[in-house]
Amino acid sequence: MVIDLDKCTGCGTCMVACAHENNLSVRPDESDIQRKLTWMRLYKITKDEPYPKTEVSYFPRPCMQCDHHTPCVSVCPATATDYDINTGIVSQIYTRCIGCRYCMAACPYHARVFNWWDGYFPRGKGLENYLSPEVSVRMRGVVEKCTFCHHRLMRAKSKAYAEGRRELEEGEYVTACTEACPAKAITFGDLNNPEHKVHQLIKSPYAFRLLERLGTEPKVYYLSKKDWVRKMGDNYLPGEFKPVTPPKA
Amino acid sequence: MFPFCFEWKWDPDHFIFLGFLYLVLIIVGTGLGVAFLKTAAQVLGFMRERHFDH
Amino acid sequence: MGINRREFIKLVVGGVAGIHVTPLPWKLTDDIAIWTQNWPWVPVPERGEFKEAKSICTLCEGGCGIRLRLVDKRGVKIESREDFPVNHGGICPLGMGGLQLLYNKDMRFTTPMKRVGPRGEGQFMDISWDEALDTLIQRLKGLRDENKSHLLAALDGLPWDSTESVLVKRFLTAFGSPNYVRVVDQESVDRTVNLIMHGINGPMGFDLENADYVLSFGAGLLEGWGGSGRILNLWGQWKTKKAKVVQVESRASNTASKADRWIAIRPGTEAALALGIARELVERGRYNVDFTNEHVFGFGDFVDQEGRTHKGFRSLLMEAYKPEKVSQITGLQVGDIKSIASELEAAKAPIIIWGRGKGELPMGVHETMAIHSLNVILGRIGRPGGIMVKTGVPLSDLPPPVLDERASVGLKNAPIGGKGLLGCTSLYRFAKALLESKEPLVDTLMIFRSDPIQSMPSSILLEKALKKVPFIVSFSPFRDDTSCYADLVLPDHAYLEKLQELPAPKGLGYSAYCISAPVFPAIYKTKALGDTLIQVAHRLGGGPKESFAFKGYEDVVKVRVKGLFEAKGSIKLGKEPAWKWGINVDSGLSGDEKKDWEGLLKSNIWYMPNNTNGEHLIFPTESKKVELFSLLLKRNREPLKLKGEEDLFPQYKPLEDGKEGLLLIPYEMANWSSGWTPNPPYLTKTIFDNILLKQDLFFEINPRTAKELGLKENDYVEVNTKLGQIRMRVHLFEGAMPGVIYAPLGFGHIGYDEFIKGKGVNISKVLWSQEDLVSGAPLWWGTKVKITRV
Amino acid sequence: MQPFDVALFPENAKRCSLKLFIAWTIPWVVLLLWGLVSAVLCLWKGLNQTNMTDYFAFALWIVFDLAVIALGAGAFFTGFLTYIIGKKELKDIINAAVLIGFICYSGAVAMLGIDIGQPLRGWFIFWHVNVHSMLAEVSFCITAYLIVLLIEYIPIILENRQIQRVRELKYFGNNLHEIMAMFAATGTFLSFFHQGSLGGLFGVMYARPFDFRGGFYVWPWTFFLFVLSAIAAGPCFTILCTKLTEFISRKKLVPDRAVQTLAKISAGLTCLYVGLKIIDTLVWAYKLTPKAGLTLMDYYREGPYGIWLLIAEIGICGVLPAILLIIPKVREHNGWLVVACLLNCTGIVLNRFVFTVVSLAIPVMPFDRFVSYWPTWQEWGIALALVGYGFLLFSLSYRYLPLFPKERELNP
Repeated sequence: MVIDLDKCTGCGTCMVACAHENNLSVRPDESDIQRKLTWMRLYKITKDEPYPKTEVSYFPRPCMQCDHHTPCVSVCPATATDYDINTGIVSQIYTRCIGCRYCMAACPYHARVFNWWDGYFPRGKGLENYLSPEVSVRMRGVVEKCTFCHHRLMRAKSKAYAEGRRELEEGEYVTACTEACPAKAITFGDLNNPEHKVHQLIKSPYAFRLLERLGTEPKVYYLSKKDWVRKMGDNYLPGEFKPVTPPKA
Repeated sequence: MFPFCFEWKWDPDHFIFLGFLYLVLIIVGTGLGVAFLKTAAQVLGFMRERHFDH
Repeated sequence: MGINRREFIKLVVGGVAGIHVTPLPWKLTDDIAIWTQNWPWVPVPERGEFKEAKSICTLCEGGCGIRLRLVDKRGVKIESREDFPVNHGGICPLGMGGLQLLYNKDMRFTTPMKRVGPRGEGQFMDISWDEALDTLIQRLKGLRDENKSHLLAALDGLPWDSTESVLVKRFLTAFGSPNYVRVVDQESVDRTVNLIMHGINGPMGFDLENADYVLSFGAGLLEGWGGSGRILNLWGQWKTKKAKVVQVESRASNTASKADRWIAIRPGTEAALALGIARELVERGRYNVDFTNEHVFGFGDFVDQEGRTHKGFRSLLMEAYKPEKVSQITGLQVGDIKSIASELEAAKAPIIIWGRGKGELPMGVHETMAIHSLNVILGRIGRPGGIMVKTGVPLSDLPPPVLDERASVGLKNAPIGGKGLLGCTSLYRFAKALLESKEPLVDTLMIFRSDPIQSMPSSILLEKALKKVPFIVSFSPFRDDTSCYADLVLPDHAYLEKLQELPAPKGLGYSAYCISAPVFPAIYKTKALGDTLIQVAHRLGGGPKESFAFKGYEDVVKVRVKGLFEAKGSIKLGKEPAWKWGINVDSGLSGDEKKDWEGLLKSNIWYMPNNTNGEHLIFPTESKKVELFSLLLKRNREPLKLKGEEDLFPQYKPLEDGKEGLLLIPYEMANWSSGWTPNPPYLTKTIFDNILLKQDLFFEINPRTAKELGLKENDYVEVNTKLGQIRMRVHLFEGAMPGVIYAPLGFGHIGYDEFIKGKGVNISKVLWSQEDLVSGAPLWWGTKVKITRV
Repeated sequence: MQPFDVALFPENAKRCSLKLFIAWTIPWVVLLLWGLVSAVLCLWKGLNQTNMTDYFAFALWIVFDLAVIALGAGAFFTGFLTYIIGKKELKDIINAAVLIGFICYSGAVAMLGIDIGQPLRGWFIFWHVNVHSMLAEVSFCITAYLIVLLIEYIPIILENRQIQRVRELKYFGNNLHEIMAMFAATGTFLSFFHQGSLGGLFGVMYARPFDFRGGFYVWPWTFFLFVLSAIAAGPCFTILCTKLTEFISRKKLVPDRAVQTLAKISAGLTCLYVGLKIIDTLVWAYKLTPKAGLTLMDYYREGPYGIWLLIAEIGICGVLPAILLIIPKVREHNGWLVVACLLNCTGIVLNRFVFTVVSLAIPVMPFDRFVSYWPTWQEWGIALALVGYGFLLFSLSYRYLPLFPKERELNP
């Protein structure tokens, strides 16, 4: 996944699309940010300069699907989260999770959220009517996270299989947030497939990943031509950050 | 603990980890068993009670 | 035989050991674990066949096309439509979360209801449709029988020119009341300006798709201005094709930050800047000379029919808007003013747009005219990438209503609060008239799709005015704040449950009419508003019955769309997007009414692309030109209480309610609904904890200003305006202009359900405002506040 | 007059009256009841009863868990010294050490049972084990070690005067005692690994620069530091507990030789630990942290936690007790010994607190913010119940079991 931060408008459609797609529970106190359930989360960043040079920008943060020795997968004692070698997607098995929350402590991106309550669907309120049968509703006491809309991959695969194809075409499987983004800031594809757009995009000098130097090897890349935004993507010692000089035409 | 779940794949770390685990459990189990058997033997009179002091 | 202690112990130990040899404990443990995975109170979504339906979103007036993923008859997800020319694949968070509004029972009126608690508490009792209709008709009949039909008033928040709106107005006329009231929002102001300057009583359109330079005076393009789905999508396109966006705004909003350039202006002085830029262009001679000469009235000095010489717009600019002075008013550098002028000069297809936040909150008419005058002198009217003034839709008119005697008597009364230029009363004026009058002016007030208690500036005044209305009827499908004051509720279907239409999606640069058949059957015991009105009219008998000689709402719509089929236009979505100029479209019309109706419902849109045949350059004003000197205003000088001749020109008018204190400016967000539409709970997930944390709402303040006042992050403070007091918390934000505090709109609801009720406070309520003389809109950006820490 | 329950006392032991004893237990029972109510609430309604959040995934309970497990290390280490190394003098204190260990471990396991979101599925850790997880190692070792501790504690229970009358139980106790060295060895092995793994738990979180340490094979340095700090502070806690018992019962219970042996060993270990910890901190501060793009002070930029925490942990509660303990004159002085032990134990609790709470409170992403947390009464209830449980079980054991073999000898 590649997210163009300069195109991202911070509108939050990705969050709502994700919530709808994945049957996220919603509670009356959803304004309690530290316990709200959201797989995709927007972070607002502010350029640290006095008015009127201030700027804001956003980091939409899905699960980074870390590649190398995935921080959360390696620590889960009950194998409730797993790394798929074929797709590189980090899965979460809710019915196996015991709720020890070690994975949450290990994830520096806060990509994992805990079900402090059972899914909130009070009887007679009609809220359960929009639940999608493709994703199970979570019980309390388990950790959940973005799965890159794994069920959509399954959907696309079964469709391809029915049509007698083995390979998926580009764009056949995209996440709900990719599809929803009104500014088309999110591009989704196979990073390893040279024909996919994402493969090209990550070669840009403006491409970077969140907390790259920790070595988690996220599969979510960000693009921004603004130095200050790129600098926000990782921790740097004074003088360590190197601005990108635009390539000469 | 046992390779019953569907995605289970054996790897050497399992042998090391579970090997040690079973070793410990066997030692503890054997110890307990020995104490039980000895007691049984003593109670039933097959073995003479030893004086124990601490 | 007794069991001694030893045996008992043996038994227990043996038993425990024995059980563990059996599979029982293992089985039980496993069962318990399985039980935790299927707790009966965690719902299992029902399975079914996956289907897809196409429709349009009418939660706002943007007219976005949407796709619905259905499982049998349940809607499980809303997605955007790539094939729809309005939003071409864009969708906003509100549209995305619409299903939560549809299904959430506590957020809706599920059946007709009557109030049981005190007004404003929102306590209602279910009643039957028969009882509800009887109550209303009895009351209305009573009014007519006593020849007091003018004591009925209607507050209409339905989209302009929509069939429902037409029916409301028609009902009122046939009934015999002149009191047709609308909330004056920016849409109304734009229409007023369109009428004043171009002589067209219709919507203004912005051909943003074809623009390469967008100069926005406060329009919150990324905060929900225009149709959010369309604009957000355009934003991505602009970035790709490198169109430049310049944002003039005082706060580092999303739009300001993400724009190519941000002009941090003192709030409320946008008109001065626009005129300053205009002066700069005129002085340099870089305005569109041909256009101004040929199509503009009042630019240069002129002599009227009576032989008197009048100063023109040019002289006004030269005298009053010198760069130094504008710089002083706006707080900007002279260089900024000049450089924007240079950028405008260099751009191929510049467009100048305006608005505040989402573009619902009204600006002044003169202010809007001032900003729009830049478009005029640059000749950006009716050009690709410019302002479109003729984007109305050629719907057929209904036969004129039949006025019986009682109606004629009633209509002779003067409308309460006066009739505006657009033929309706401003709610702000209406409310003020009710407050000032000692006698009850209105007996029954009907409210349609409008929540002014939540969204109108100084709504605390309206709250008081509503207390003077003996009987209020709401037709809202949602338990909005204003409906909490209603005595009777006759709920409309929610969107997607009814035949929905939207003539002229907001701000669209070409003529389009969106329509969709119901996607779902009504979930609750609601009734389509159009049908309710027809039914009521029938039962009233007389003129109303004759005026509403339709079988049902759908038939009325069918009558009206005939005009579309007759006009040149298309109901077929082609490969080329509708916003491209001069494209040849296959109309897709067969000439068979039934077939075309079905075709229209299938594509969900009728549209007419712009062409270059020049038709658009004929202006039906008095001078047949674009008027910078308004003859219409001149004619209405007295009723509008306009003073000098400069009031007939675009101009900047300062507005402030005092010198002391900080300025309070509300702001809006794309991910929070601040109008009539309720907020889907999922949207709460997108709100940051420095905007809303649990029940507390935060305002933004510059750290320097905060330091002077001794305020720290998260402090609780009382904010006092002339109209009242609210309690908020402090968020330090470098992007806030020193001396100004910014608070979000759309919070502090008294209606709806547990998800939004009581979250934060309602800023609109205490915003001080002044009446705009021309439109009757509340001008609200001069609210001064005093802050005390608690 | 003899107390009512004199028949249950160890032979010839003097104990207070039953009334006084019951009065003494009241506060502990209250704490236990408070904990019980909290536990029921947490199990019934879920973890929303706590103030934990998605930021504070680990909180008060984990701090308590780690702290008591570290403090309970006296059990395995004393066992190791007694049975494997053959420090005979420690036989006089081993029972108390085992009991403290048992209290700490059983309490910790009970607390963990409440701390996980799905206690009924807790056994999935064993069933679907991920052997690469430090937490899996911890759970296996703790569970196994708890069994060992139980086996070590059972003979002490069986030494109760009334139980000794039952022949089978007496024999069984004796037999267990005979092979205790084997259990002690197993326990040492288990303990070594889980004490280490608890440290590893944090050290392996390579995406959290505050915690991450390099290491040896799969074990980060925190693994060894945790083991070392546990065996350095564990004996100190054992000493503290016996001193407290002596103070309350106003009797001398343990010969000085045993206490001094423990103190001496602890002194050496504390010095070693503090030394290594300082090296570790320096490497962490000057090598690992800059590698992640941070400076040491970045960790202490926001919130209530400042650099003072580091000074308190390593200086006041590390170096100071190490110095106090290493000087024979000081450690032979009763008061100073207690002070040193107290500081040492505080140091280890502080260390566990830092690793749990501070590391989670510090944001890693540059745009993330510091969040604060304060436990609810339910959380306090469960944590304090552990204290109540400890006092209660220790008091009962002291009253009815020959916890201190030399008691009679020292109090003729």
